Amino acid sequence: MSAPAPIHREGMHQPVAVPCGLRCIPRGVDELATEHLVLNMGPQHPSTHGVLHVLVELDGEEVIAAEASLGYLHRGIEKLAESRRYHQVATLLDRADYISGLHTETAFALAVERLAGIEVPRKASYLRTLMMELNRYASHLVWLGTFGLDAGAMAPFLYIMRDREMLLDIIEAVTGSRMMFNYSRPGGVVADLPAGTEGKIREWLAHADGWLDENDALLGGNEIFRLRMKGTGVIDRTTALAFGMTGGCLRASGVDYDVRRDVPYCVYPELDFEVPLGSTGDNWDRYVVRVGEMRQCLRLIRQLLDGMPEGDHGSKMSRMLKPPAGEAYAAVESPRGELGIHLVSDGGLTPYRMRLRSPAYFNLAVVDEALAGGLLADAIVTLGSLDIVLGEIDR
Amino acid sequence: MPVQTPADALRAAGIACEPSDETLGAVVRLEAARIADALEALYAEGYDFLVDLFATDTGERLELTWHVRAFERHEDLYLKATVDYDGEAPSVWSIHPAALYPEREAAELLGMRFPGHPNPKRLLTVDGTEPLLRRSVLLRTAEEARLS
Amino acid sequence: MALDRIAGEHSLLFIRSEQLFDLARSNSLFYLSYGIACCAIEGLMSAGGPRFDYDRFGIFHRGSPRQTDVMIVAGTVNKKMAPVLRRLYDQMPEPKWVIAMGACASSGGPFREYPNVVLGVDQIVPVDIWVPGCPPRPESMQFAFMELQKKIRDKTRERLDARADAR
Amino acid sequence: MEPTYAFDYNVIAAFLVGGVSFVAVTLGMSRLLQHRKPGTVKSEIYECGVEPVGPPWVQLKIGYYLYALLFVLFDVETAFLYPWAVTLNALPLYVLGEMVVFLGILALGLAYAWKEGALQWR
Repeated sequence: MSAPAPIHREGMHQPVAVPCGLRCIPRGVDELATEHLVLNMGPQHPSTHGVLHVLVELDGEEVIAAEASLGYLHRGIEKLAESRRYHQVATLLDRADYISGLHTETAFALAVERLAGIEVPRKASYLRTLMMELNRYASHLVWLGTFGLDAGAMAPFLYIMRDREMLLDIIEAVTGSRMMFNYSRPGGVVADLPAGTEGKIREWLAHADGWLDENDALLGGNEIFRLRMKGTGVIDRTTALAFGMTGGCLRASGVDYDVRRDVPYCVYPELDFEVPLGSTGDNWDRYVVRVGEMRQCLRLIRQLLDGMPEGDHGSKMSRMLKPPAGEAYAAVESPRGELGIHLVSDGGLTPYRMRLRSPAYFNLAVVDEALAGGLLADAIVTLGSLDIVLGEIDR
Repeated sequence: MPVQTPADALRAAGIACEPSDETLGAVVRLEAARIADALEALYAEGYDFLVDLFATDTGERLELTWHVRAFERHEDLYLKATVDYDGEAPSVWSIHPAALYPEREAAELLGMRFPGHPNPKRLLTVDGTEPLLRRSVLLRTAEEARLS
Repeated sequence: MALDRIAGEHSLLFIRSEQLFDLARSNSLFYLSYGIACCAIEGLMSAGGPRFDYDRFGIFHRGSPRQTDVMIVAGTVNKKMAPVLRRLYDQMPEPKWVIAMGACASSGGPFREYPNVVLGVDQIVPVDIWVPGCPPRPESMQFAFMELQKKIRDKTRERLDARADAR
Repeated sequence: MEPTYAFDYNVIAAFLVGGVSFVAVTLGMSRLLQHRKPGTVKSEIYECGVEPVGPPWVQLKIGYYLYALLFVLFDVETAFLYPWAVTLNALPLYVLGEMVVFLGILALGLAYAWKEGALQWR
């Protein structure tokens, strides 16, 4: 495999090709020009959250330029979806964004319902919203844990995984799987809440607040953590908008946009929740915005549990669904940002073309700007704060 | 100033376009070569956020879709243009830098070009892979996929 | 292995010393933290987490292939990832094993029809343990490690049989 | 057994033999028992699974060298402090003055380095 061409900027001092051991004195010791080291933060790296390959050009410890090279997990989810029936596509979409699969499934279901004009019973929308919020909390827990690991804090990761396991037990009880849910399909959801789930969720909710404060204190309360986060990986408002960033990263830069409130879907119009906002767009703001989102998540789950209606959960989902020819776009606020499914149908049994607008794909595009200028250690923390999932980036 | 429909704004900028209203929403079809000027005109109209850019193989031509959004008004607009296979469409990265990655991906997975792109390398597949999202490229059959 | 050259392949000294070291190796397997896709969240993060704790088996994750014994291929391997996987396998020190975790690594899994996906990791690296599941539950990953430990300890049986045949 | 002249040398010889044999045994055992299969790719540089790009021998910032130099300087200083501190109460008082002079000179060096900006990182 040919290595990607190294990034040579015009002003860069050409690296002197020196046989090992024989040092040549750099021209003009007083001028002391330094040469740039081109480094692979490659596919196999503990802190790239998957198989992201970033080519980093370093001057000593300072990152001069960075370029991401993707495709190490390109599995053709969009191409395979063109040969799957409408109720089978959810299996592929769970594997696209494998930390918050329910959001991708629900986005696809909403797109098909908008195209085919299917009316979803109220209970199904309630169940979808409840499961999406539980899934969002689990996804933010994974982010919080690995974000601590990137900054070097090993302990919070284990506490957070304990909370996440308890939450996954609940999600598994409802959907049948810890990660590949197949729960939300065009027309409704697969099953109603099994008996006793509400009790389990309330029991988990009783602990959740305390654990979140504990984890927040462990990470956010730590003075060194704050010093490392403030002022590093700054993505200002215009860069964020120009690169199409959405979700927590955009809100951290001060842009007040949340798909759940601005382009409401499911039962979000009936729920009240705030959208936390940052100001400068540095790593600390992204941290504060996401922890704020986690608190709002708990509030939402309580409201959903209280207002859960009775009724049919949309069990009659036909296998031979043939939406009319046409196109539809449905967006959902996934933990990473606006996740949209652009569905093109030619009236057949399988979608003609399905485009997954994945938030992490656009949040990652800013990596060339955000990493340049900082130290290498800050680059790793910035990558962690963007909360990228390579499954949905490479599709 | 009366709220101009995007199509009027484009016509004012001298770009031939015909709007249509489908289940998708406000769709404007126009000439692929004029997409850069169209997006510039729309940027002035407030459509300052590129949500997505992707290409579809419609059997005989490639249909490109630019999904832009007016951020304050939360209005979406879909610009569509058709390009023949291995054709080209101007790169719009100077107006929307968000288009950098999707253009490389569309160029590589559907076999077309975006002249003016600063970094036209392959994004997702290894050099020499055929354009996989074309209808002509078939998936592996059951026999091939069974542990060949 | 200098000892087998000196004391001979079938000598009891070599076999017994190797048995001792196999016992030690099987109880402290370090795996390469090389999570490709969804299996990584389940098999490396959850299984390494506090509930399905790997550390009880002496299994710990290492960042660099230079310090690992086991490579867990957790996810789909496509044509761009194959040379990287082969290079990482080559750069691991000698007594090394490979666990193909999940349907994707074993046979291409749900993405086997896509031409870009490699059908099964055993086309690239020799695989010791295949773990079914998509993704396999953390418990099945631990069962896989127990099978691997058995496989390492059985090497002594094989060497003793080879010694008996050689006689 | 009062220490005869040869006893001291025996002690040193024992230490020498003990040291050398410890190193020899451990390295020898590992060389004896290791599975040794050197390969071409195995000896190449490990860089996240991809071929390294560009030469590794590059001229780094001079700041790293200065930091290392200062560290060595003050490390040796503490090395001198230990024996002095241990035997301080058995020694006459003027030794304290000598040490203050020694520390003063080094503090002067630190102040100069600080002023010259050697500690300043960016």
